[in-house]
Amino acid sequence: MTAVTLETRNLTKTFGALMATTDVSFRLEKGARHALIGPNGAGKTTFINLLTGVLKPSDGSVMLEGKDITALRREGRVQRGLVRTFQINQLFAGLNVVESLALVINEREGQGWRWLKPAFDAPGIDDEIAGLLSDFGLDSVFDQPCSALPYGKQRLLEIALAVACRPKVLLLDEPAAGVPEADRKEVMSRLAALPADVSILLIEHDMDLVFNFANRISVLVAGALFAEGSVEEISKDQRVKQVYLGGAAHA
Amino acid sequence: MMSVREKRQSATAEAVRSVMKRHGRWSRLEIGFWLIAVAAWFLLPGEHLILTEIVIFAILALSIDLVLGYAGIVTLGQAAMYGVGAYASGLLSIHVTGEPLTGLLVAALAGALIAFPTSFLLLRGADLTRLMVTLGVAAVLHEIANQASWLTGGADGLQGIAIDPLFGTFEFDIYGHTGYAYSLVVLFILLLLARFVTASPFGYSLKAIRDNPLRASAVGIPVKARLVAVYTLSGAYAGIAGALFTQTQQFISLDVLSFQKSADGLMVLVIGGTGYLYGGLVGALAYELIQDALSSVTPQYWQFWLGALLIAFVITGRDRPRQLINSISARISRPRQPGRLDAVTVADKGKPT
Amino acid sequence: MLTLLFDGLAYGMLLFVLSCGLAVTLGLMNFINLAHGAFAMAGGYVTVLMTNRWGVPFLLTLPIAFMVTAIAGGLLEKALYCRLYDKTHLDQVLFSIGLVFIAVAGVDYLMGSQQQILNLPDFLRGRFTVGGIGIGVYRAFLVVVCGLLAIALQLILAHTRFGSRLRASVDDRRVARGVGIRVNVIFAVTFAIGSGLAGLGGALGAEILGLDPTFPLKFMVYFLIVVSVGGTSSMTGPLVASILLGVADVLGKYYVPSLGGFIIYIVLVAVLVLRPHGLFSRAA
Amino acid sequence: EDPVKVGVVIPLTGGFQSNGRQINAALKAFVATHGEKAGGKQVQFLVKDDGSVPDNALRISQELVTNDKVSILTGFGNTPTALSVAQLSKRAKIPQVIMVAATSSIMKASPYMLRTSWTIPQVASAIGKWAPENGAKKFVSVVSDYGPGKDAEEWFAKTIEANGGTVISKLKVPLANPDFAPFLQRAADEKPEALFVFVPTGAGAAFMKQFVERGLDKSGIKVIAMADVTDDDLLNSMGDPAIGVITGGPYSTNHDSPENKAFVEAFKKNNDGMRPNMVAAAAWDALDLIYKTLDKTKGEADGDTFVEAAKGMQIASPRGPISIDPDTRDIVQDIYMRKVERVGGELYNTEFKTYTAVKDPAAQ
Amino acid sequence: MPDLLKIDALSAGYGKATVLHAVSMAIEPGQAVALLGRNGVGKTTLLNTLIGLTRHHGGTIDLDGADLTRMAPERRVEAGIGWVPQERGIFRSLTVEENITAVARPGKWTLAAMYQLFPRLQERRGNFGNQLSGGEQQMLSIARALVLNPKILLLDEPTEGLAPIIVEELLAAIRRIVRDEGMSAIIVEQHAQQILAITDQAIILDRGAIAYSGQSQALAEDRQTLSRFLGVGAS
Ligand SMILES: Nc1ncnc2c1ncn2[C@@H]1O[C@H](COP(=O)(O)OP(=O)(O)OP(=O)(O)O)[C@@H](O)[C@H]1O
Ligand SMILES: Nc1ncnc2c1ncn2[C@@H]1O[C@H](COP(=O)(O)OP(=O)(O)OP(=O)(O)O)[C@@H](O)[C@H]1O
Ligand SMILES: [Mg+2]
Ligand SMILES: [Mg+2]
Repeated sequence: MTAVTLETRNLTKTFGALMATTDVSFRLEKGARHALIGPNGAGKTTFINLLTGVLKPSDGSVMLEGKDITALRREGRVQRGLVRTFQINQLFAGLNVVESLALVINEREGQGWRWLKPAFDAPGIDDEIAGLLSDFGLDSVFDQPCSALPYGKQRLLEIALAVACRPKVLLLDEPAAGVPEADRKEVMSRLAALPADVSILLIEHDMDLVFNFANRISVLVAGALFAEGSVEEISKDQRVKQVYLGGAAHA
Repeated sequence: MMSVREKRQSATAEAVRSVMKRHGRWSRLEIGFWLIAVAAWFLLPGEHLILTEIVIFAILALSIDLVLGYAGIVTLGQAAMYGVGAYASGLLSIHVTGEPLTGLLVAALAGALIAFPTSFLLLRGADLTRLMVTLGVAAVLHEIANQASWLTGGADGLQGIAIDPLFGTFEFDIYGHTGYAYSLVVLFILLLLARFVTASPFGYSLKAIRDNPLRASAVGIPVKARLVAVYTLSGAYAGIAGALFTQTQQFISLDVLSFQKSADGLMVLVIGGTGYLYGGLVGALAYELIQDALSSVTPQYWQFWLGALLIAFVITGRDRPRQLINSISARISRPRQPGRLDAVTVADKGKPT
Repeated sequence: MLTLLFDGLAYGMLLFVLSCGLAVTLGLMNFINLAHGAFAMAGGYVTVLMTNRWGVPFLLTLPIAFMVTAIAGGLLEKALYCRLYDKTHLDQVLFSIGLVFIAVAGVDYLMGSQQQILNLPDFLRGRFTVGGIGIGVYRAFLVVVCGLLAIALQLILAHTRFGSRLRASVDDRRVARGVGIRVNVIFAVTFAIGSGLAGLGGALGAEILGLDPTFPLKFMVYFLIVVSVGGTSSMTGPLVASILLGVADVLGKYYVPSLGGFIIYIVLVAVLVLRPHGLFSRAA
Repeated sequence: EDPVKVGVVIPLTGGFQSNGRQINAALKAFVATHGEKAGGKQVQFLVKDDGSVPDNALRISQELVTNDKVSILTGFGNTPTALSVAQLSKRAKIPQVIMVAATSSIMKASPYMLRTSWTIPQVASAIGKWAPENGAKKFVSVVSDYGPGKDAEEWFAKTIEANGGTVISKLKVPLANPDFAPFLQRAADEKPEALFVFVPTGAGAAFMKQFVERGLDKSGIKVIAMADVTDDDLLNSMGDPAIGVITGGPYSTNHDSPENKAFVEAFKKNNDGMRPNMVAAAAWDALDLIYKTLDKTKGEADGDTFVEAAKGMQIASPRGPISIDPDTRDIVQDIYMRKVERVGGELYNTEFKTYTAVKDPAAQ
Repeated sequence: MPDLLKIDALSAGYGKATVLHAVSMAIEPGQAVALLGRNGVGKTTLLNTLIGLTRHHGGTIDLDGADLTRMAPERRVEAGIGWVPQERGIFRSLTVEENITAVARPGKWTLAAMYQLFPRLQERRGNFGNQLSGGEQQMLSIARALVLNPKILLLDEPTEGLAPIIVEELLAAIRRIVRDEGMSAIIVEQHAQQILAITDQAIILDRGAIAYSGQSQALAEDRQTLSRFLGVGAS
């Protein structure tokens, strides 16, 4: 039996009259490579926002490794290993790539309150940064401010920042958006190469990536879980084809 | 044997190290600046009064820079902490002791004590909200000081402040000789501390919050707690500035708590540039000297020309002086900085062929 | 008591008419224009000069004050303000403070530093009684004019294409131009209207608030308070905020005169702590 | 030979700029009529703007003393600026001649301070004496909430109670107060016979206007005020609402004396027809005091000598005879009760009763 | 047929830096062009230059006989350009409906037609711009460009973030619009094969210059070029 790292129970979110998330009970297993797909506006991003504490649920709860984290603040969830990336890049515009990564690493190591010690002299931090830079193809732009990076590089940094948090659960909201086809595989293979005990939930509209990466898929439609199954099952599911996949299943 | 990938990675690590080393290093321009400030004590004895005022102004602006330039909180209420620091040290000298260093400490504490609860009011809301909340808090304190005239002397100012000689030896003279040396040393210490703070993990987390609070919290930074911390620290800075004012002038009026004071502090900081600690210094120096010169040429209408200068300054680009400083300091210190060259070679190496 | 409420309402309306121009430039255009009071002052001086020196009827001077300041605002926009939309709020603050300094010193030079005192026509003076409530004629006049103005502004901004184009331009100037919105024209017109409203406010307010060269500095904070308490997304916000502040101020000063100076700031801080985006705001 | 340098620290900008303007104009007129020599020495004036801010006043005064080597400081458009410089005057032994600041207590702050303006208690107590004798006993006082305002309230109440009247309610108006409506309403609701009013110049006009607009003039409530409310500078443009207002004060532009005629004429001639008010008269007298004292000391301006010589000095001022009290260094002068009237098409404060040689009651 | 859009030796960039180097191309009415290239080669910059949001360094742009080279962006829109920015650029304080009506110009493409094309938008008509999902924003951005009733559409990665079934519909719609209505289009895309299937011409940019230009169909089969400039299909 595999352990469940992340679980939601009857999670619900309403925006006025709109039910953006409807009674979702979802489980993410340890080490899972799980994809969440669904039509535009189905509530995938909202779901991630609920998991990470950006939005407060109207009802239901979120459990991380058996503990109820529904009331926990965002940063508390991150410190417990629940990390996300954003659909639209969220970078530190005034900092350069190295500084951005360094501050994330410092924070992860619990150094964030040290206020008299230089930020860059934690042992091994330089090697770790260098590793991240080359993994995500950022070594050619390492001292450029984030705001001046080309879009594709920004996208890569977006992911690198999350990976630098050493997550237990990584929530990826369309990580490949804007990354050119050629580099997508590399990004995804880098993500796939994360330690096996890291559980990953991927939101993506590129079915090539989803089918290659995930071993389990959930389909969200109109805020509610619509189907769940293996890649095989979902790609063959007629109902899923109808509402979401269209002809892409056999791509 | 190292693989190509490993080689590349170790070259990158080397470059990263050199970028990191650049941080927190004293530039020659900076050193020169301090040498000139010290030299001014010997060479310009007639200007010590205005220099003291500039230094105090600069500390006030520095305290604003900590919250604005590093944490992105705009404030129009720094006078609250400045004024409370000023009154605290003044009252201390009247009722307890006139020893100046104790006064500074008490004022720092008083400033922090005001800033801490205020900071919770600033955690939500955008620029305008923060401007107005800080302004409101300062205005309320101003009014309290006005009403409590039994304690503060009200609108007439606090009378009877007597500051002991510094270390029991150096009297605060009317020429400002002691005052300037004293304030300059305090400024130096505060700036040194601020340099450490801004180059620390804490400092970088502030910059992250300034640039993108949403992401900052998503990488585990406790945004609210950090903002409270830095606002409190800045309150202590402002309190010290207020105490220096009291001690060097031996007089306080309600103006230490006025909107004007907050606005001036913000203005000189913005003139000098935010986010590099020296902005307040540069701004205070420029602003005071220009105002002084203008008002001795035309005591009645100097504001007109000051206004025209401000407009011209903004239109031509406020970061010009900053760029100038950067380019000068780059030119001065280039031979000492091989990091940049490394970076270029690595960048070339980094390209897949 | 009712008289007091009415006084508060009138005072609030006065705050509104003075601030609604700023609600346009700051609230809608997102430009921190601290020089708003300078335009109000200009309107005030236009009215005072024309009524007192040239004997122009007061009511006629109001539209003239609006026009003159609107044109001045439009010209300044074209010459200077338009270069600052892309810059940071701090630049805008610095720039508009510069303008205030120039305005203060300039008016001082041209008109002298003394208070200007407006002579109202007889039919706007005095007071009348309705159901036992004493009402000042001029205050009643203010309430009517400002009420109409508030309704007109709200209709224009919320329900016209001009309003949505303006908001679009403020959201993203670059993209707005790229989808065919004449951002420059829209901004210039809006800015001129905002300045004109300030001028009108100054003209109407000179009677009660007085008028001297320090006007822009003296009242700057009040304008900002109204706009920030009201929220920046509509005209109803500043209207309600003005009335709230006006009534709170008047009642507070009547019943607890010793708290006189605090009230407006306490309302400010309380509102902003509870509702950081003001009383009325769209989803943040 | 070295000239005698006089630093003139005045508010040319900021909240009190109208005072600075009057002083500056008086200085111009004075130098034009009296020349630049006194006690056989050249007198040189250095005019500085303190922006109505005490910190500035102090710093500027320090620089005037340490860098420009002035021997006399004068000016000071309000109490806080005067007080801020008192320490300096004391420590550096520099005569500080006050032209405006009117709070009674400031004279204690430095032994080198001299005053040619007036004190609030001087005026307020005269009003307090006059009012009950003339049928107004039940008062509400409305004063601005700052030092001088509190002084006025206190001394008015003190004297009127000693003379059989009462102050049934004491209202303080914030200095930055755009609308008097609530205070006026409150005052009216207390149903007094008269209001005692002290607000700074400028605010006075707004106050009177709103008083009339509220119909209080017709309700039989009188206004008896400190001279600031019907400041000569503004009186003309205040128009009808001001007519009939009774004030107490040290000087009126139409004071009937040859000295005053000469003063007003010189003032207007040198300042494009501007009308002098009591600040101008006080500034003029301060300059006169400085000149006369220098004449007496033969140009010696050292603090102790100068102040000693100034004590007891008697001057035929435009406002009438004045002298410097040798004990308090404060001014002794006539205080007038006046009434606003239209004279030859212009509004003036016409004097109708004189209290002669009034000392500052607070100092006794 | 005369060219609808003609670009000659166009150079442009940001500030002093030149990103595009002497790009020339021509598009006929009713033609769709795929614009391909790796990250950062200047695809977006080319579109931004056509709409007038970069600094012009040299060359000319001509649309249907009108010289756009020095025109302000808003005038270019009047001259017939519809633009879908890469970052979508939805006006956040306008509702979905206002986003469309604020810019609409008279023509065949109306609000109603947009609601028909993207029913989702109709469901969310009252939401403000910042209350939309990523895909909804993308739809809105495309709708906003169509209601300008332009002669040529500039689409910067229009399928990004859309569900596969919507992508299919959208691409079919673009094809229809181009074929049947005579509207031209330049489409920047990451998915080469998908886009080559519905376009006539293809252009590959490399470091700000045109590296390849030809028939879409030919390129779709030219695995070598594709892998050389786009890095796809090589593995
Ligand atoms: N603040 C809000 N107020 C009202 N409605 C909202 C708000 N935020 C999102 N919505 C609506 O909730 C629905 C779910 O949005 P969400 O962003 O979760 O979709 P999604 O599944 O991520 O879609 P996409 O694939 O397009 O990114 C959408 O229809 C959106 O319009
Ligand atoms: N606003 C800007 N200021 C300065 N340089 C920029 C700016 N935007 C883009 N650049 C630079 O111009 C070059 C081309 O960028 P552009 O965005 O046009 O590429 P692209 O082909 O659209 O890439 P992507 O596939 O990432 O969208 C890049 O090197 C980028 O760094
Ligand atoms: Mg989404
Ligand atoms: Mg692009």
